[in-house]
Amino acid sequence: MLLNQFLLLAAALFAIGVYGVLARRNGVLVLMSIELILNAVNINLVAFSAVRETVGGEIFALFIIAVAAAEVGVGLAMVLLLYRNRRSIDLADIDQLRG
Amino acid sequence: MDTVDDVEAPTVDAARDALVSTLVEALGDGFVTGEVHPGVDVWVRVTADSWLAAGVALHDRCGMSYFNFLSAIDWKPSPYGRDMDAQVDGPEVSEPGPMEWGTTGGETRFQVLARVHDPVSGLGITVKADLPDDRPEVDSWIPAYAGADWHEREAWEMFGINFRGHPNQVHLYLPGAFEGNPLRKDYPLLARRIKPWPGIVDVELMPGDDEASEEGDDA
Amino acid sequence: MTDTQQIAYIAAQAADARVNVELETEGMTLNIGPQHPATHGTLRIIVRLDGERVVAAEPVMGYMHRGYEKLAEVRTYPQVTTLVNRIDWLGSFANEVPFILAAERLMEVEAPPRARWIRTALFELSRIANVILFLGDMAVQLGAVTPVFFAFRDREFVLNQIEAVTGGRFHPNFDRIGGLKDDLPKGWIEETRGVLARIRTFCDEMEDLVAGNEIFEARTRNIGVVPADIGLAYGLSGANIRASGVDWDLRRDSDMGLAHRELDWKVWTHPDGDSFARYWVRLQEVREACTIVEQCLDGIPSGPVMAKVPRIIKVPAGEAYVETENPLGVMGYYIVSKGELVPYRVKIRSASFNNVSITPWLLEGVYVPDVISILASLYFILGDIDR
Amino acid sequence: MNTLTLAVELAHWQQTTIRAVVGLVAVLLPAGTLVYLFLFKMMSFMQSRLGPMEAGPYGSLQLLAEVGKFLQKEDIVPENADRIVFKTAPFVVLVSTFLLVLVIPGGPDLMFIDVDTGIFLALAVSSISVIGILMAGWASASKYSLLGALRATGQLIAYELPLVLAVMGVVIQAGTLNMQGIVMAQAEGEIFGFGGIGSPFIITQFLGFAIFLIAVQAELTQPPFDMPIAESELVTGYLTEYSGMRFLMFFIGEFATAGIFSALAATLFLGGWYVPGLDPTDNLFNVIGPMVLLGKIILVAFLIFWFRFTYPRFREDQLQTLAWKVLIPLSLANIIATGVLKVVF
Amino acid sequence: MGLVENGKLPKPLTALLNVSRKYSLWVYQWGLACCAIEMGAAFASPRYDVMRLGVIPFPASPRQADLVVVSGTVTDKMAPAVKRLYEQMPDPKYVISMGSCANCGGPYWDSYSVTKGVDQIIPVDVYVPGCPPRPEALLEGIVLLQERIRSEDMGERWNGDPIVVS
Amino acid sequence: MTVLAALQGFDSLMSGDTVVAQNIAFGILALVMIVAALRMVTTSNVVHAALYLVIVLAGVSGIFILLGAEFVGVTQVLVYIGAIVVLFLFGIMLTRGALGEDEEADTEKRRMAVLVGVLVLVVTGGAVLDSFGDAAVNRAAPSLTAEIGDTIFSQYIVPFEAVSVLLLAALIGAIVVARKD
Amino acid sequence: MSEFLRNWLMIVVFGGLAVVLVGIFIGLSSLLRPKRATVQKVMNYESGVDPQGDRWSQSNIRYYVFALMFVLFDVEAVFIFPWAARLESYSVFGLVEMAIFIFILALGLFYAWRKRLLRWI
Repeated sequence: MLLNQFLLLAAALFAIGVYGVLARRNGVLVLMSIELILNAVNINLVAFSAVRETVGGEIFALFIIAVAAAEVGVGLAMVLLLYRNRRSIDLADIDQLRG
Repeated sequence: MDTVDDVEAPTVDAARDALVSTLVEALGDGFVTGEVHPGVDVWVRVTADSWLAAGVALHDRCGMSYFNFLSAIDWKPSPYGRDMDAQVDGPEVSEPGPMEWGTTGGETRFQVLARVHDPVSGLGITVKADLPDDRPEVDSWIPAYAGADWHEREAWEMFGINFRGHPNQVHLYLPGAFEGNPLRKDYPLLARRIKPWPGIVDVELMPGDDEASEEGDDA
Repeated sequence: MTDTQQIAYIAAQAADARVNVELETEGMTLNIGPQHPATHGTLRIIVRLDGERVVAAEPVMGYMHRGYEKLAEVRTYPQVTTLVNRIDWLGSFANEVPFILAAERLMEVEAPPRARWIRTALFELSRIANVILFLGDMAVQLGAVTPVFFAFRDREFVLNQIEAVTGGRFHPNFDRIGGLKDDLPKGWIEETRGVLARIRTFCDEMEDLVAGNEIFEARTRNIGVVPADIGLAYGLSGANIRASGVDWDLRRDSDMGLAHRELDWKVWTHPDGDSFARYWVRLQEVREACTIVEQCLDGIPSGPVMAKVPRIIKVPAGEAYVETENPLGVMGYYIVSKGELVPYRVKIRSASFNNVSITPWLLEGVYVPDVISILASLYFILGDIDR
Repeated sequence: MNTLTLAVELAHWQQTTIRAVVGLVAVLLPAGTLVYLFLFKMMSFMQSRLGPMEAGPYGSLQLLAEVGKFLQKEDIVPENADRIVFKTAPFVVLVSTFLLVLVIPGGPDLMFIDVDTGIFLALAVSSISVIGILMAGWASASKYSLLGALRATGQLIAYELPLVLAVMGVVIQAGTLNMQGIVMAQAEGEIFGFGGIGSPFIITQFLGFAIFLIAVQAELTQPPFDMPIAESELVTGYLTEYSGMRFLMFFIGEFATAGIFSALAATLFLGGWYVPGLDPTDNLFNVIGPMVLLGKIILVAFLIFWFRFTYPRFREDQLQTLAWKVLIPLSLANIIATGVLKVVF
Repeated sequence: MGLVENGKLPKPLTALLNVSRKYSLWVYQWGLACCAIEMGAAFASPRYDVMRLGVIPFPASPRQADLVVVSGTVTDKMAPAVKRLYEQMPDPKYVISMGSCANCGGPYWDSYSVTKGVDQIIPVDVYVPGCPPRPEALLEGIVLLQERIRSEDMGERWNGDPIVVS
Repeated sequence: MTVLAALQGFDSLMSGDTVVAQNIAFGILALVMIVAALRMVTTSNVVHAALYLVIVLAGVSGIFILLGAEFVGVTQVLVYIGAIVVLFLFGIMLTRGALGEDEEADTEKRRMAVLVGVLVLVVTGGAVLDSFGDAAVNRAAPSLTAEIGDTIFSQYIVPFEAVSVLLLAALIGAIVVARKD
Repeated sequence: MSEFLRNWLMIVVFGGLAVVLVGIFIGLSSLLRPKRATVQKVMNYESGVDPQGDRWSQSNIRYYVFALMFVLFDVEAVFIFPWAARLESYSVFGLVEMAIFIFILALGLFYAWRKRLLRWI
């Protein structure tokens, strides 16, 4: 297996995630797309780790998973707050929250 | 033969008499009549207008904190005659007989009655009120006894009596589309109009009656 | 419940309510019934929920409404007992008694002493047959499947005894105006003693298995608290009101026309008014019923079981209301007679109707699982609600 | 790795096939045994009844009748339901069950897989079933289902934690995540110098065992933790709309999972396939190991079902209180305590 | 698809399927009136123990049930619900009408609110008479139903004439 | 017998011996993941999106295994599939409005997004191809849990503790946010 | 590495096995079972009456807090596992580090506890 395979796969997931973040207005879906991006990063880290035959990358992947958990937790809480205040989770409405 | 007469029945019932006099005092003109069966029970009749006042007085002044039931009686006999032996009557409608009232009498077709208790002394009292014929309605008892809610719905459904101030006067038992007030005497039991009542012969042997004395059995 | 407990409970509830307001979300409507394992048949309760908290509960009845009051107007007096047997179908014999007593009062007939004592024994036996099913069923509603099997097992013995006397295991139709249909069969008294011993064992079993279970206590203590005044205003009766601390039992406090006042027994009350109290009071009442039946068995006087009454029963005109302390609570019949073969009007005051009428008040603010335990602890029978 | 010694002459595909067949048996046999032995017979005996008697001797063919019946039953998909998700949900639940059985060793050489992460893998795949349940409840579009699924999820996640944390004590003592390693540690270990019975962790980790069993009970949604499918409240919870074969799949999944969790508990705390007094590397265990394990499974399952038939159910908030305020702090304390003891001794 | 429905199944297999249906009748917990208690006694009382016959009273919802015992008075208000709950059971399904009320209205034959017989709204396989029938009678009814299932031809059930109960 | 022979032929594949087998596995995984990811960002039903996310995450876990990172792979299942997806599903079920169809994003926005996505893909892909032309992954042995533990508790002890603080902060933050009116 | 991957292939096989088993059962059943959908039959079950209200009804937001806590503790468990397996070699140092780790996360639990959020419903 070539390293490139994994990196390209990660790049594809990353691109799809970017598309999701930009195109969707549903807050939950945007968060899911962010998860895609984080996973793409994880694939990269583990792949590099495998190439170098160390575990450093894997441990970073673990940390990223932990960070992702925290991120989803806070992110969803914000989406819920948005929903409670506006009865909608369309991120386009967020503008109106300013000021 | 034992009858209640043999039991030492008090001829004066102070507690129940006091109850009646309290009500007389509380209701004034609203009080129509009262009847005490010493040692057994007590009835009073009030006017429809002081119906709620009677409830409040019973609850607050007589210690009758226990709500027993609320219902009504239709005193106008059935136009179908005696429903019991329907095969005699056939489907034709006859002019109902004259109205006869029971204890404490009455004046109109519908009489609403309620019964409350005093859990401490154990006394109970039945309160009645005559409702106007043209417009059978009366105040709701819910302010006095919260438990009257469902009983009034039942009375509304079964007799078509309107309770003023009832928050939710809708069908209780019957489907929403049901028409008529089943417990009014002029509400026919259709099955009986089609088919005679099979249980018309209703005599059964009593213990002690021997077979020999059977010949006199009739329907 | 002591005052401090009460205050702590109220405080906890209030704090809870506050948090719920902060986290407010939209509600949903849930139908419990008419077909639902929790409703003992066909009661339907529409609950509006916020999360799992009940905002409003609206019982819908009538799925079992069979029109007793109308039908009683077209049945002769002896035929009416056949109908009223089926109101509270678990303790059928007890249903007949107040009706017969009311008719007797109007006819000014009194049953002979032996009949009164046998009535009392059967009355209490049907209480046992009724309430022990509750003792098992309450556990089922809370998720423990086994106790109800024990209840059904031991109930069979009681039914056997009732059947031995009346010939009917379920709906005896044994009571007559002026007495009873028959005398006791031979050997019945001894057999019944054995059954009572069994029932006492069953009660001990339930006390261990159900009332003594920590989870059962956690599920029922301080749940569905009925204060005495509210309970009285709604007309709760029987064990439901005695569990709220009201010391009132018609068997002792009024002359029902049965032999209870000549016997030595105790009325149990419980100060808490919660689901557990209702269970506990019923458990004690079964034991007390055993005591009553035993004393009846010891003291049944000899003599006839039937007074002289006319062959064709026409009840004199008049009105009478008689109520007795039935297994489910106070059951009364308001009979209006016009001196005919049939009653002019029979108002049936059934215990469960009043007992359940408190549910909209009681269920407000509780959680869905508590709806079940509260309903179960109120112990109603559909026939007794809907009639 | 010594997994292959028994089957050394077989090609890989043959081994794979054999393992697949054995896996089927390992999932279905305990499931069937538990249903018949406990759900039908033991429950009936506890209630002084007989249970199924007519289908086969002592009702032993009852299970076949059930399967045959469910095969013919109509499969109803409610019109409001999300059809695809509704139909996929039983697959997800059973996949979780089948993956769970993988890590359990049946003898010194009898293993489906021998992975480094062992018990960690088992706990991870067991959490997949949550998704299946949420799918089932959500897709049914019924209130009972949704409420049941929410409760089920709340419960499963709350008790997943004590489950995971209770295992930690065992891992600390055994010094490995590998299931075979854990069995070996129990077989070869000794308690304060006494090695006569090995060192089944139920003795040293009794708290862990208790927490594990309680959590298993909750994970299986059995009384006293059966609120998600509480009959008297939510009809059958997330299963309310399922009929026919799909319902049977959930049913099988439930009891297979019960069997496998019992096997996990037996392996982690009771020494798995090992019986004291024999050499754990003896080839004999490759023969009697699975039977010993099945015996221990039945022992643990007996405990589980005993509670199931006797206890009333908790209320949802009491259950959560138990998990978050009692079991999780306890198991965290257990970890630290075990760690301290391990380091000190 | 629907081999049974088209009657394309070989005989021995049909027999096997019939036997399995016979011994696995999941009946759902639903009582209507007085008879429900006698039904409960048949289900739950150790003396009768209907589970011996393979009648399993587990399911609480109609979706998993094969058999419904209509135990008691069906009122006009309840009738639509009875009908719907019957409809919501998956095929093949069976109905036992238990007690006089469910059979014909029983003692409430002249009531204004009682449906005179549940067979007016759903097809009934076995009638059990009595008011209420003793649990033994219900057991007998179940055995009769099992005999019928044993010799049933499913193709006929789906495509043949409506079933007439003898 | 021919079937047997054919199976024999597959044997080397199934045994995981050859790089070919790994490549096939990778191919399948990658295909499934990309399709699922695409469906996820385009489906209009949010719950379906979450379920597609499960497939992607399982695929990622498979990729980790393929790379010999067993512990991370299992963690992926435990945390992502077992926990984070559940969190998502909870979030979805608590926001009723989102359960129906997602509002149609304006095509303008969508077109822009596609453009950016493709751009990102081209740039990163090009960079990757350019920098790691033919570096091969052929790990001799999978990484063991013990190694991971050892490394965390020697080199990465500070980030390890930091993670706990981060999680605490996230919990408190989420509670504060969710409760605030 | 190949031994390792072969092990993991079994996981795929078993997952497939489950799918195939369910598929076979349901497929077999679809051969035998009748299909007789009626309007009432495919209606949602609601105790025998018409379904009322919104079908996608949702519940209290507090459930979310539980899910969140679960996620965080799950992450914690991930870090405890490798520690537990190798505790002997980390000795006191590892023990202290982990005690701090657990303590900090337990703080979160207590925070939620204090805020009265650990109350389902």
